[in-house]
Amino acid sequence: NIFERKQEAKNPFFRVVDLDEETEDPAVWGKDFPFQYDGYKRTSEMRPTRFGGSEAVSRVPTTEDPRKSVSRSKIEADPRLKTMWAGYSFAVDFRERRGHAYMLDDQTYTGRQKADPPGTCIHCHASVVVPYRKLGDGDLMKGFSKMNALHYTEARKLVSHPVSCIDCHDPKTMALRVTRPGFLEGIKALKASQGTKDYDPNLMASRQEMRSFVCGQCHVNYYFRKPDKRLVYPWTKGLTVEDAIAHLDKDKFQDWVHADTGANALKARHPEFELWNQGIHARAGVACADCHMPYKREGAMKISDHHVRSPLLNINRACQTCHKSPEEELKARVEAIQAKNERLRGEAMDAVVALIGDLKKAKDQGRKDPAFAWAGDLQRKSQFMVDFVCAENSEGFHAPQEAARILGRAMDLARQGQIVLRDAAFKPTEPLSGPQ
Amino acid sequence: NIFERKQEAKNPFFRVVDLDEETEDPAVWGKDFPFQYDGYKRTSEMRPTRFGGSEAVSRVPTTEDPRKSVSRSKIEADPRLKTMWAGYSFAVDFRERRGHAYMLDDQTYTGRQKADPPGTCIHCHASVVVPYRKLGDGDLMKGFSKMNALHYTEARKLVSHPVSCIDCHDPKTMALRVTRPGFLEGIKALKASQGTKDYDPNLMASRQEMRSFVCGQCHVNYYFRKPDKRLVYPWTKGLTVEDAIAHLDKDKFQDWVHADTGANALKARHPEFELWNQGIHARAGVACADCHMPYKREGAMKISDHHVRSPLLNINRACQTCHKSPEEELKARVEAIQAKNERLRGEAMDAVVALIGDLKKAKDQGRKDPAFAWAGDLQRKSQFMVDFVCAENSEGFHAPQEAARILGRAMDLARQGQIVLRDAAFKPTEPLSGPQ
Amino acid sequence: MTAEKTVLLLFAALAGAGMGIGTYTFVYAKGTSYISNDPKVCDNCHIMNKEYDGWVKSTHHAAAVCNDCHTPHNLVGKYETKGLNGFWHSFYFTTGAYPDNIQIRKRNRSIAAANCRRCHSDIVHAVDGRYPKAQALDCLRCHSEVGH
Ligand code: HEC
Ligand code: HEC
Ligand code: HEC
Ligand code: HEC
Ligand code: HEC
Ligand code: HEC
Ligand code: HEC
Ligand code: HEC
Ligand code: HEC
Ligand code: HEC
Ligand code: HEC
Ligand code: HEC
Ligand code: HEC
Ligand code: HEC
Ligand SMILES: [Ca+2]
Ligand SMILES: [Ca+2]
Repeated sequence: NIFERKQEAKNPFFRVVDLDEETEDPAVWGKDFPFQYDGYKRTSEMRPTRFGGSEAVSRVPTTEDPRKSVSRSKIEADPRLKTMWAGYSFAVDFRERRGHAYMLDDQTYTGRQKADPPGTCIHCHASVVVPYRKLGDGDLMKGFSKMNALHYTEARKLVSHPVSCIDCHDPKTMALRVTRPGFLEGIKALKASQGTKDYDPNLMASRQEMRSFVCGQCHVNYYFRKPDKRLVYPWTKGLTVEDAIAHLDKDKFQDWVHADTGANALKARHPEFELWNQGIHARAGVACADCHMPYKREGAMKISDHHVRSPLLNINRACQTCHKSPEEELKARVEAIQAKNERLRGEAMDAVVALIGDLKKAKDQGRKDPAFAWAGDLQRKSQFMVDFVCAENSEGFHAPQEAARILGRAMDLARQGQIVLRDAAFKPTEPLSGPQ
Repeated sequence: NIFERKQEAKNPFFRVVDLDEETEDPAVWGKDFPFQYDGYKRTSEMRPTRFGGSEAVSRVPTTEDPRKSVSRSKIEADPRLKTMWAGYSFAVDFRERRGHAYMLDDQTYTGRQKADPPGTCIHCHASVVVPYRKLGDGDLMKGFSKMNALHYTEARKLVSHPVSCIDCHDPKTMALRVTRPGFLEGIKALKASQGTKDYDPNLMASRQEMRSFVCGQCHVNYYFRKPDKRLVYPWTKGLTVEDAIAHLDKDKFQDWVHADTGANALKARHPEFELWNQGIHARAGVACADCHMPYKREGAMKISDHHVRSPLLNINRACQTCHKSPEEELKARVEAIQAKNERLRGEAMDAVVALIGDLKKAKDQGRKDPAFAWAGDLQRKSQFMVDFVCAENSEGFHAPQEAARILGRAMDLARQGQIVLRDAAFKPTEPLSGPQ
Repeated sequence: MTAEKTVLLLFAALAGAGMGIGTYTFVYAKGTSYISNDPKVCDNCHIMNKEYDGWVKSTHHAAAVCNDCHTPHNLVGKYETKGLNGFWHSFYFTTGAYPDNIQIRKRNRSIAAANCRRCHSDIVHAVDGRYPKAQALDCLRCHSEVGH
């Protein structure tokens, strides 16, 4: 192929070291690709936007937690979250996300460590390609299964870096690749449900798809399947919030039993990939990397900005190639969408919190009747829906209509829970389908 | 202004008749502007799209109603609407809108004529500039007031054409103008609430604004203020659905008393202008005329397509000036938004219908307590919200996020009404604020 | 496509008779110089005004003329494309059978995309990358408006 040969001939990067499947340390890759490495390191910078970015909160390092800064606490900013998560580790510590440079430390020192999480967690917070292979005697999938079986503290010793070059790139060709078992299995199940058998993104995805799939390795909603604590992306029915609930109901899964109400509760986690998928940008073929890793000029070449961050800190490159409006206007458009989402999100959370209050009272009164159970199931569902939008990190931007739709449905179901609690003859529009 | 002078210099239209403020008949204008007149006449064509356009249903003309075709009935397609409007003329006859050519006939022969509507109705269904002036001895505003005081059947005799050239154009310069008292007063009140005094669009609006204002003359939500039946656009607080409710609450207005529940109900009407205003296109300065009257090549000239219709019947001209995607893809994008909206709208309507069912039972039981009143007020509000989106004619496209937000709020309030009916101790999040 | 083929046959016949409308327009639109590189040639058709005006104000005004982007850069391809496009443009122009918002065809789009690399390969070869299926970056996804 002429194109490929030409490309090879004029590879602009002067390879000074040989990279292979053993090269874990990004600094070594950085010798061959200094500009990408520079950007990568800058993910440690913290700058807030109105709803995103990140703001450093200084703290005094201790031996238990040596971090000099953390990001803002979300549960202190909105105590309704503590009500929603009563009895679960998220009610103890939950903060705003920040740059990739922090992912390993933030996981190691989160207050949620008190819950003794499994080694499975590491999947998305460290460079795991080399460690998984080592642990699995050369077999990545085997290593994954083995690490899942460890306690976090043990697994932690096997990894050394936040997500790194080798996790997204083939060291020989630098082509993008997906290395995460969770994503490989999840997308396979999704495609199977759509009629495509044995889907393998590394062989079958277009390059443009890969520019989102590498992020979808981690920025997705997940659960730890029981009893093996395997990391699963609940995509067998599709990617919408209803599809996730249907999957989890079928698997009779709950993350925890709600402390106030006894409901079999679910936790939604950062479904950026799923929500983006419902939006107009995904439909128009715009990938995560287009906005979060836009091209950047460095000397005589263009490279992908590996300083992954809020696009609102980089509007010119991230948005203006496609949208010719002024920066201020583009920012204002995003913020208008986000402000609407924030307000509705608050109203939806009020509905869920009201249902939880009612259920708590009923539980204290010793109720165990079918109506009570149904109301608990509606808590499970409506709370998961609100959480789906809260946990998603774009404050609605990735798919404004869909986020509003989800919040609307959440209010509908939470209020129906309140009705059925008061009137056993009332038939909610959603069947009781979660585990009992 | 250089631009204008250039335009004048090369005015491509050869004027064969002199137009003035007395020239009511569009056919006469058509002698000077044959292409625009041709388009104007073609608004009698009927072609459906998936959610819009219009489909002809043939009928046998009678002396009472000589129409050969009507458009599809909306209340037969979705009988929940009859429940929502029980006791109001809309439950008798309500159809899909169709082209401008039909506006006068469809109003003259609608089943809603049984309610003996006032002459006020004519404001948006006929060419009124000449008739208003005639009736007001040269004063348009006075003529408007006088016609409002007549019965429809009398007023009808004073008009002869659907909306016509003189309603939107200055006959000398052909510049756009706003002639509708309802809009002039409405926009003035709106601007006053935002700090601009004595706003007059004909003096102060930009040309691009006028390209939407001429449509906003009629494609808006309105009510007939009591006791004078003056046509008012409830914009004193702003253009959102909550703003409209706040205005109507303050005016202690109701359209009718709901037959099943006794609630002081409100009817929302075609708020295209208001919903568009909340969307990304309005924010980006895209006017109604850009999509519904796009430029069109006629020989060596470019003219505005006066065949006002669904842009989905005209995608190349209406959308592809700005969006380079293929026609089929653009259509699919719109339909994806609309399908989501349709589904959520159904769910919201179910919530309102459920509340109506509960209220009816309570009323039949003779309830008159404060909780019953509050639930009725929540019917008033939630029903108006759902109606706001149902009555809007783009099936959510003009502002997808806002439409979904409104429907979500509607479900929240309707379900709260059901709760308070069952539990007088429950405090809904919205105060009882409508008339009692 | 089939309509185009029918028309093509028709025109082949007319051209044979030496009096096609295409030829007429070709001359009328000063088409003898269609083969030149002067953008004014394209602008002979008012239909091309929008692009011409855009090009005059564009970053590429001093860098590339229409043909730099819209014809392939090997001699045969160039005149083949010009011939084809010239014929069709004349045909559509004369019959008026073209959309108000002209859409670039697939073939012409990939010609334009290839031309970006002709001038900018140095700056983009870092991001072009090497993929199993040689999936080249689509420049026009982000830069469709550079020419006009
Ligand atoms: C069209 C551009 C665009 C695309 C495509 C896109 N995003 Fe975003 N993303 C944004 C914007 C804008 C924000 C809001 C940033 C803010 O509020 O500061 C955001 C926010 C985020 C955040 C939170 C960032 C922060 O500063 O806290 C994450 C994480 C994220 N996106 C991940 C993704 C992933 C993963 C994908 C693909 C599945 C994706 N995005 C696709 C534009 C985009
Ligand atoms: C191996 C897992 C993993 C992969 C792969 C990954 N991320 Fe992340 N990302 C994270 C984690 C974990 C965090 C939160 C780190 C923290 O808060 O300490 C994060 C944070 C972010 C943030 C927030 C930055 C801020 O300032 O708030 C953005 C934006 C983001 N990621 C986008 C992306 C994009 C785009 C991609 C793909 C090009 C991607 N991520 C790939 C795990 C991953
Ligand atoms: C499927 C991928 C994935 C898995 C598995 C995962 N995380 Fe994360 N984690 C992320 C991403 C992506 C972010 C950044 C987005 C966000 O914060 O919402 C994040 C953020 C965090 C943060 C910073 C924000 C916060 O929540 O305070 C902590 C701490 C964290 N994870 C801990 C954990 C722990 C503990 C586990 C295991 C129980 C775990 N993670 C498992 C992907 C994952
Ligand atoms: C979270 C995923 C991720 C990580 C981690 C990552 N990259 Fe990339 N990288 C990308 C994406 C996405 C592209 C764009 C690839 C494309 O479009 O084909 C890219 C492209 C590149 C390219 C091709 C040229 C360019 O800039 O587009 C090089 C070289 C590169 N990365 C080097 C590195 C190095 C060195 C590291 C570690 C310091 C690294 N990458 C870490 C996602 C990542
Ligand atoms: C590679 C192209 C591309 C990039 C990069 C891109 N967009 Fe878009 N954007 C689109 C397309 C395509 C649409 C759909 C409308 C259209 O066809 O023009 C769209 C739609 C939008 C909309 C309206 C949709 C809605 O959800 O209301 C907003 C707002 C928007 N983009 C903002 C942004 C911002 C902010 C960024 C940068 C963070 C960005 N876009 C980056 C191509 C892009
Ligand atoms: C960006 C383009 C755009 C703008 C701007 C716009 N519309 Fe629309 N409008 C649409 C589309 C698309 C539909 C859906 C048509 C369909 O479903 O067939 C629609 C539907 C309608 C309908 C129903 C048409 C039918 O076929 O039944 C009316 C009436 C309408 N719009 C009026 C307005 C008014 C008044 C404004 C300005 C206040 C406006 N529109 C602004 C694109 C637009
Ligand atoms: C004088 C009042 C008035 C004005 C001004 C007006 N309309 Fe209408 N419009 C109507 C009425 C009434 C109907 C419904 C007619 C019927 O169903 O018989 C209608 C119908 C429509 C339809 C539906 C066509 C179909 O096929 O379903 C569209 C689209 C529309 N108008 C757009 C516009 C636009 C755009 C403007 C401004 C350029 C505008 N209208 C100005 C009163 C008006
Ligand atoms: C403020 C402007 C306005 C006023 C006042 C108004 N209309 Fe309309 N009417 C419209 C517009 C715009 C449409 C097209 C949009 C639609 O049908 O939703 C319409 C559509 C209609 C239709 C066709 C669709 C249907 O509803 O069956 C009828 C019939 C009608 N109006 C009757 C009336 C009657 C009777 C009155 C007075 C009681 C009235 N109109 C007052 C603007 C108005
Ligand atoms: C519902 C409003 C409306 C009606 C009724 C209407 N027009 Fe227009 N007309 C417009 C709009 C909007 C424009 C665009 C004006 C602009 O951009 O300045 C326009 C533009 C024109 C122009 C300027 C050239 C062009 O095509 O842009 C002429 C001439 C014209 N109309 C003639 C007529 C004639 C003749 C009639 C009656 C047969 C008529 N109009 C009825 C709204 C209307
Ligand atoms: C005069 C310019 C213009 C016209 C005409 C126009 N649009 Fe847009 N459209 C925009 C702009 C600007 C945005 C916002 C995103 C951006 O900046 O590109 C947008 C956004 C969109 C979006 C994404 C926003 C959303 O609500 O999800 C869709 C879909 C869309 N347009 C469809 C259409 C269709 C269909 C038509 C024709 C009926 C149309 N547009 C006509 C300029 C236009
Ligand atoms: C004889 C009049 C005329 C001349 C001279 C002319 N064009 Fe065109 N051009 C047209 C017409 C008519 C169309 C629309 C054809 C269609 O797409 O239906 C068109 C379409 C195009 C298209 C998009 C359609 C496609 O086939 O991809 C391109 C690109 C283009 N012209 C470039 C040029 C260039 C470059 C020149 C000068 C070398 C030029 N044109 C000279 C009349 C002309
Ligand atoms: C720098 C490169 C470049 C130059 C110079 C250039 N064009 Fe283009 N042209 C393009 C690209 C790229 C497209 C496709 C745009 C798209 O996909 O939306 C295009 C599309 C077109 C089209 C199709 C309609 C459209 O706007 O998409 C026409 C017609 C056209 N060009 C004519 C011309 C004419 C005439 C000139 C000289 C005055 C010219 N071009 C100069 C790159 C160029
Ligand atoms: C004949 C050579 C030539 C061709 C063909 C060409 N360019 Fe360029 N381009 C240039 C030169 C020279 C400049 C520098 C112009 C300047 O900065 O004044 C430039 C500047 C640019 C820029 C930076 C300025 C801007 O507008 O943002 C971009 C991006 C670009 N070109 C993209 C493209 C794309 C995409 C294509 C193909 C559709 C293309 N070029 C075709 C020569 C060319
Ligand atoms: C995903 C979006 C995207 C794609 C695809 C893309 N570019 Fe770019 N391009 C950009 C961005 C963003 C910049 C601005 C970089 C900066 O300002 O640092 C840019 C800058 C450029 C520049 C100007 C650099 C300068 O500052 O002078 C050229 C030339 C260019 N691109 C050519 C191309 C060519 C050729 C292709 C196809 C091989 C291409 N681009 C594909 C987004 C893109
Ligand atoms: Ca952040
Ligand atoms: Ca219609």
